[in-house]
Amino acid sequence: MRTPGRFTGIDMTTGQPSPVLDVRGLRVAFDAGRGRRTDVLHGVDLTVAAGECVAVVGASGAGKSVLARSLLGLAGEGGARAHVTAERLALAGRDLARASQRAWRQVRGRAVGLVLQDALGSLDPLRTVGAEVAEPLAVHRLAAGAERTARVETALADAGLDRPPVRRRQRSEELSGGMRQRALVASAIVTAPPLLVLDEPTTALDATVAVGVLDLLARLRDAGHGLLLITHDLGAVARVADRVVVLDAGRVVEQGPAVSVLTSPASDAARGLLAALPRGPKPVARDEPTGPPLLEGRGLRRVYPTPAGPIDAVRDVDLTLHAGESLGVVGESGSGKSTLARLLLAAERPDAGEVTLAGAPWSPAPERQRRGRRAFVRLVPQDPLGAMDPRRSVGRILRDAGAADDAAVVRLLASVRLEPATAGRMPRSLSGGQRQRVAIARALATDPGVLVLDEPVSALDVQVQAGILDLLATLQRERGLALVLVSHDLAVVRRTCDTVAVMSGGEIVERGPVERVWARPEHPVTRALLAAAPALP
Amino acid sequence: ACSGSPAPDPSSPSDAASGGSTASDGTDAPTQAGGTLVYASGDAEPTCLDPHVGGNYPQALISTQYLEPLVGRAADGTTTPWLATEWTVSEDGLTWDFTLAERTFTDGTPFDAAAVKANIEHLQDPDTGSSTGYLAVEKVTEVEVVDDRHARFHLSEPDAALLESLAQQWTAIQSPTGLARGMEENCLAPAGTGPFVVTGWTPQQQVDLVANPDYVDATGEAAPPLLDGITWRFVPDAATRYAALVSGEVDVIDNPQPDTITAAEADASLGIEHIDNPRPGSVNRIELNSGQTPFDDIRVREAFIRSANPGPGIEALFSSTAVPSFSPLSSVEPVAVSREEQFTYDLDAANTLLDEAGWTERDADGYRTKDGARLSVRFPVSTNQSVPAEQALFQQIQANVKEAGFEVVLTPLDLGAWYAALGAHEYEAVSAPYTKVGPDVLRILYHSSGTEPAPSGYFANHAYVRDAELDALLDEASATQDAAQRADLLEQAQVRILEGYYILPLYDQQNHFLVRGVTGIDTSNPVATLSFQTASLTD
Amino acid sequence: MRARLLGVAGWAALAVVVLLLLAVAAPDLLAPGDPDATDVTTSLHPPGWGHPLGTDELGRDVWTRVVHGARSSLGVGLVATTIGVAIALVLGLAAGLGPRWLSTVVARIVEILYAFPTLVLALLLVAVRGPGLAASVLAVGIATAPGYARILRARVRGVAVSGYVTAARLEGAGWWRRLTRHVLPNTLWPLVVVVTLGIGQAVVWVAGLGFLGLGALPPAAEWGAMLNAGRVYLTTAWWLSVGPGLAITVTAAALTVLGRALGRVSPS
Amino acid sequence: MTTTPGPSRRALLRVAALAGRALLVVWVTATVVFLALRAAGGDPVEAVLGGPGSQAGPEAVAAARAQYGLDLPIWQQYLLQLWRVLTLDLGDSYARRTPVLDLVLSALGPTAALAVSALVLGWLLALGAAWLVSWARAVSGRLAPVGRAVVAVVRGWEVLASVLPHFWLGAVLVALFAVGLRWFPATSTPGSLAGLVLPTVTLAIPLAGFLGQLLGEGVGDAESRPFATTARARGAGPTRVFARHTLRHAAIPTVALTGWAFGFLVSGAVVVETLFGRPGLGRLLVDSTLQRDVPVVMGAIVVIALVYVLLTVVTEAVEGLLDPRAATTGEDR
Ligand SMILES: Nc1ncnc2c1ncn2[C@@H]1O[C@H](COP(=O)(O)OP(=O)(O)OP(=O)(O)O)[C@@H](O)[C@H]1O
Ligand SMILES: Nc1ncnc2c1ncn2[C@@H]1O[C@H](COP(=O)(O)OP(=O)(O)OP(=O)(O)O)[C@@H](O)[C@H]1O
Ligand SMILES: [Mg+2]
Ligand SMILES: [Mg+2]
Ligand code: NI
Repeated sequence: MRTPGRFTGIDMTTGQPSPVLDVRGLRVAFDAGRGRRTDVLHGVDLTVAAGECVAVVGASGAGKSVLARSLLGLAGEGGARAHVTAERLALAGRDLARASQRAWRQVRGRAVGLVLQDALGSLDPLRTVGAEVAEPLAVHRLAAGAERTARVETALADAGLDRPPVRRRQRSEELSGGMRQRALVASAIVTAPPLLVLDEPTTALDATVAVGVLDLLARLRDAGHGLLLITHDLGAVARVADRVVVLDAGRVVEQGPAVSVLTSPASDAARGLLAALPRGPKPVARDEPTGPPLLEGRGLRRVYPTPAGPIDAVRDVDLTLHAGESLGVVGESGSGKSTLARLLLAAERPDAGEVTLAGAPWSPAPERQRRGRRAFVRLVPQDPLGAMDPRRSVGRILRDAGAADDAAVVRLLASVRLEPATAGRMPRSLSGGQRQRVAIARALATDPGVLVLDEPVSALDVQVQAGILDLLATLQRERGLALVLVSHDLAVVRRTCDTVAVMSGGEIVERGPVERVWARPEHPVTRALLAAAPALP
Repeated sequence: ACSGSPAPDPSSPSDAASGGSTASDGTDAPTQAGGTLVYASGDAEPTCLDPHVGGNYPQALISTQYLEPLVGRAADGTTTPWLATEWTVSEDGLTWDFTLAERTFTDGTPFDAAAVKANIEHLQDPDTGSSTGYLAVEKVTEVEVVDDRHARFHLSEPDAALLESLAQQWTAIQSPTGLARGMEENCLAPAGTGPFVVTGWTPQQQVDLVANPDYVDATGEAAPPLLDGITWRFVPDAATRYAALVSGEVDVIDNPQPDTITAAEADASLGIEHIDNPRPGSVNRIELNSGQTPFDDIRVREAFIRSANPGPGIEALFSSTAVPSFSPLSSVEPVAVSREEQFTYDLDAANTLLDEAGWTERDADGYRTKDGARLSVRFPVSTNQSVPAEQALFQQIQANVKEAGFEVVLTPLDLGAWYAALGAHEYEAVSAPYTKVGPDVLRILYHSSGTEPAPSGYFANHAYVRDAELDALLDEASATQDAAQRADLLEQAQVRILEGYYILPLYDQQNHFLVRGVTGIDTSNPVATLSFQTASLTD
Repeated sequence: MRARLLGVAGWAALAVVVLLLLAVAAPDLLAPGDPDATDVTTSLHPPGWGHPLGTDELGRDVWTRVVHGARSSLGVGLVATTIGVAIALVLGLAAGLGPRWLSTVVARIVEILYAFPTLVLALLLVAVRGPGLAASVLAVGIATAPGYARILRARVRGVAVSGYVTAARLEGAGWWRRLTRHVLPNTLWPLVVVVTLGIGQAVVWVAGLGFLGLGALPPAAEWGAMLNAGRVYLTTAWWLSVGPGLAITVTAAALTVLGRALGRVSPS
Repeated sequence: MTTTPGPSRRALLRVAALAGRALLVVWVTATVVFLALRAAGGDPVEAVLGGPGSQAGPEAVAAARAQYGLDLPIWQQYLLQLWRVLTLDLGDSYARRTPVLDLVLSALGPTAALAVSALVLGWLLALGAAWLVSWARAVSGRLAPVGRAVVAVVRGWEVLASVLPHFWLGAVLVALFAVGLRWFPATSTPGSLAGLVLPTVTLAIPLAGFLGQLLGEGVGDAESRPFATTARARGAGPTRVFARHTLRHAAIPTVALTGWAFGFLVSGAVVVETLFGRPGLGRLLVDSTLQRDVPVVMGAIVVIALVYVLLTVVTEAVEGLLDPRAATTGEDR
């Protein structure tokens, strides 16, 4: 790993090592029309020293992403105009609180690297990954020609991508979500900036890959970079962070060494987060399933054509689900989990095998015959925003989904802990966590017997997540709801599911009762996944 | 097919173009000799440079530069010698003897009686597709070659208008060698005896002409043009033409807008000279279709004419450039009869006439009706043949006759559709240009035979005049050999036309030119085109 | 709440459009005279008292004509655009939602329509049907259709495979419901911006055809025809083209701005 | 693995498909023109005989009819025309008696020069405007009002430009730059570069307004996407973000609509050619339609159709270059 070059973190006036980031009294407000403003950050103080990793945690909407962008002078990106003031905003010893655009530009990408929260869209889809990663080098004229290529490939390799010379020539859409996130990290570290700001850099990753990225961050930290890591994954915090800053409603409510904050939190916000962490097995074990299976798939296979030839996304999968049962599906990214979910929903026709619902043909039946039974089987898709008509309000979406009247809408919203006012909002104005909850409410609108959930809680902070998981458990107990839960968060699966299926390369490689699998994993993939699962102190 | 010598760059001022050769013949030119004159024409581009083919005014304009007719015409209407030096007619009017001048065509072919014979036969050959020239020599049955210098025309019936017909560019004489090349080639560069020679034609853009150094004028004198050549450009937009003249890109333009004529005359610093050269033959008029309702009733025709009141409109729209006319003939025709009193504005008279004619009711829009039918006048306007000022004048007339209860429906049409509308009699009023040298035009426009359509559907008598007495007058005038008697007959004929309220004369067929930095332009051509034989560029 | 989002420009545009609608509905309120009344004694008077926009060559009041021309001029734009959008809707929806072969057929139709520029269509139509606004409007309508169709098709395709249409299917919605509730609203809204742009352009195109003698019949006070007539007097009486010229540009600009504002305000 | 067609065979297939498309377009356009001119009033024989209103005698009419096959039954005339179009012989003009191909080809050059220069200038102006906007939007701090003003001005210019009628704009430009300042000639001939300036500008300004609005919309869209934020986070300035990222995204739909713009260019060319007295396809088309010169109209329209097909190929290629995604999805357009 290259050590930081020009920004050594030496304070010009004192000659003492100074923090790479020193923020005092950072305030950010957004225009809210009619000359009014909404304050998002109310005077945040924050320092990051060289070779230190500071984690920022907090509930969804606390202002973490705004904080990250403000550190690069990009607070107002993609929304209303931002008003940023700070007593001090020093990067690598240089105060930028009142800096010009030109000064900011010199700092960005060189003194500070940023990984945006929205990893899937943060690479220009029309340009090669190599061009994107090389951009900071080009902008700051740090390297050209063969040297630039070499540095790009080194960065890609450092970020944990295989075959950098090949990846360099691909475009982002040719990479899986996890790969894209790593490419983005590569573009932030290619200039070896003294400070790295990473906003949720592991959300799209399965546990194995996430561990790889966290290890990379640890190495960077050890090489002397200052890291500011924003995440709701407390396991990740435990793994790499030296210090933790807890942000609540735009204020720093607690900060201190990672171990002490995680073990003995002082603020209510931190305590709430920790208490809500999913831990241990499912509280109420279920009786052995009886009677005929509710949903059954036999010999399922799905082939997708790709430019590089057809691939089997799902291959020879058999699966049964009884009323009241909850089945967890885990596996690496790209192993076919979402595809399997779509097959179960009869959203796509399998290329081989068939799905039956309560003994009657389901996947082979024509759509017209399925229509009446669709209320019984519901999906919470992996991409909840994409599944909502951008021109219909939350209330109308829920009505479309089967909510009988406005009262039913309010009840549904309440069940996922959303305010009644949410009914009037448009999907795009919701935060990631709110969208996921609307998607769940929508699936519950018709009192289904089978619920297939594809990564339903990935964007939720742990408190909300716990509430949702409780709701599902209750429904299961009281109404015999059958669940298929696709997730990369093993703790969530363990807490919610009775049985688990582990997928790899389109096949189910291992299945069994959750506790048995956790205790005695048989397949190497299962072992790797469990080993990578974050452990909290 | 339409290749030619590379065109000089017409965007540069003309006096800078073309080699700077000076007068080499020793004549003492008062102005700078040589140079290429740029003429910008707003008329439609000819489809053939041989005016025998088809035969329209644009062809006459350009062919004046390279073709000459057998005879010319003086301002008083008398015929003057040109390629023919003398002529005599037999007692019965059926045999004409022409003595021909000594000339050589620009392609080297000598001009002689055989050439004249070839030209008349060319005009009469159906394959030529001649229409104007064909009509002009319709009565010639044969041209007899007496000797090189003498040609004898045999006619099927007497034709008092023969000389006038032969004075037109559409019957101008071309080299028989040139004609023998076939139409396709001859159309590109007809060879004549004129002061210039066609050297190239870039379609939609320009025709290039160079001086004929061996030119001999009508008096028999060697008279090579002072100019080196002419660039004859086609610039359809009037505003652009004027702009090009003002900015010095072109030296002469035709068909200027009336307001630009006034502007140019008012501002001496522009150095623009105005040439007003009204066309001979017919006047510019609105013809009322007397062949069908409502204008089959003379009272309705008179009411329309009495209420039209075009005078103030002409004054406002054309300023001084057009003078109201009250005659069926152009003011340049010596026999023209003008009767202003018949056209005075009298709305009360018009209303009385219409009441008498039974158009007594008025509908909600204020138009008169009779038996539920509106007093409606369809007026197709040929956009190709009518300048904006004239179209505005029609709108003025439309507004004026509305007072009397006429509804006028103006429909601008392209030429094809316009003729189609006329052919189908879908009009009550129309304004159609017609250029012919001499008062014989009356016979074409108002003789009842003119209501019979040609095979193409065209008929010249748009007013649909079918008056046996008028026919007799016109026939007699055509047959008579005596000039005074002919004039008398034609005057009687004009009075009949005017008193029948068939037409509303407007003004002479407008033929204006604006000129900048050119002197010596000859305007005496019988069809009122310009000749640049004696012209030279100043400054 | 949404109105606030219109912004100053949006409000100004709205005001212009309201004024235009007033001119369409009750022109006599704004200009009580007869637009066709000639008076050669006042021909070509520059703007001044009594004639805010001057008079034309026949002494007609330009302001009165501009106001009374709103009806036919706006009508021209609206009708032409409606024709274009209607054709485009059929083509675009068929191509976007139909089977692959239909999409190919539509692609060919669009290609053929493209190969007939506005003017060619207008010329042919005028040749067949005779001159007048109808032919020009129809020509402009047909000529703009392929452009709209192309935008629509791309959009329809995107929407048809979108997650929310799939979600609606998984919720048991039939194809009609999916079409009317999701596909159409999501494809048509983005078209609003383009369409408002198109109305102004249509007015201009019909005016351009008028230049070639294929436009409105005299003495109709149609802006394009007026502008064309005024162009001749550009150097001697500039005000003849200023009135209708301003009317066309202000209308087009207002519609465009309004379209943009609506596009922003529209839930998207 | 099955064998995929080799590159040469694939290229051959593509060329064949393209030729099929071109043929289809040509066939339909030729048919429509034939039918329309048939349905239109006016006898084509008049074109032969010196324009409508000719007073040619019956023999002349008969001779002309026979010479141009106008005495044949309609369907035979149609097939004859089609055959001529297919063999690119196109026959002789009724009115001018010269081969149509010569007429059309000699008119094609000047129009192509005009259209291409207008297209280039239109694109340049649109690009300039889009760049100016993206630059002005990035201005912050004390100069922010200036930036907003620039954005408003550019947007205003685009709206205005896109609704300027050619005939009026051309006349104004002539009054200003030919009569007033005398910088450029008022008339235009194909040989002269100076003469090309005003016609080009006349055509380009409305086009620039149209393209600029499309482009601006696209750039604005792309600027709010996360990859643009990421690019700025790397220190890229507005110009770089514009040139390397947002422009390309915005250009894809704009290029796709250049075919539309082409149709408007051809129509605009007629006006401009008439206005500036410049030879060209547009003017030829108008003149010969008015004369009912069927072979020339047919020839001109077929050439326009072919040029359009060519343009489609070019725009598709450009789109492919701009958007590598199109190549992999193989979407049929
Ligand atoms: N550009 C903007 N314009 C207006 N409001 C904004 C903008 N960006 C963020 N906000 C608001 O600021 C608040 C904080 O948002 P932020 O994205 O920082 O939350 P977060 O802590 O990152 O949450 P999450 O964990 O869900 O990502 C939210 O209420 C959001 O709506
Ligand atoms: N519509 C499609 N077209 C082509 N390939 C597809 C399609 N959908 C999925 N695939 C491919 O099928 C494989 C399985 O994808 P799937 O979405 O089921 O993975 P996943 O297990 O849900 O992964 P993740 O955890 O990242 O969501 C992947 O290789 C993916 O690229
Ligand atoms: Mg965030
Ligand atoms: Mg998935
Ligand atoms: Ni509101």
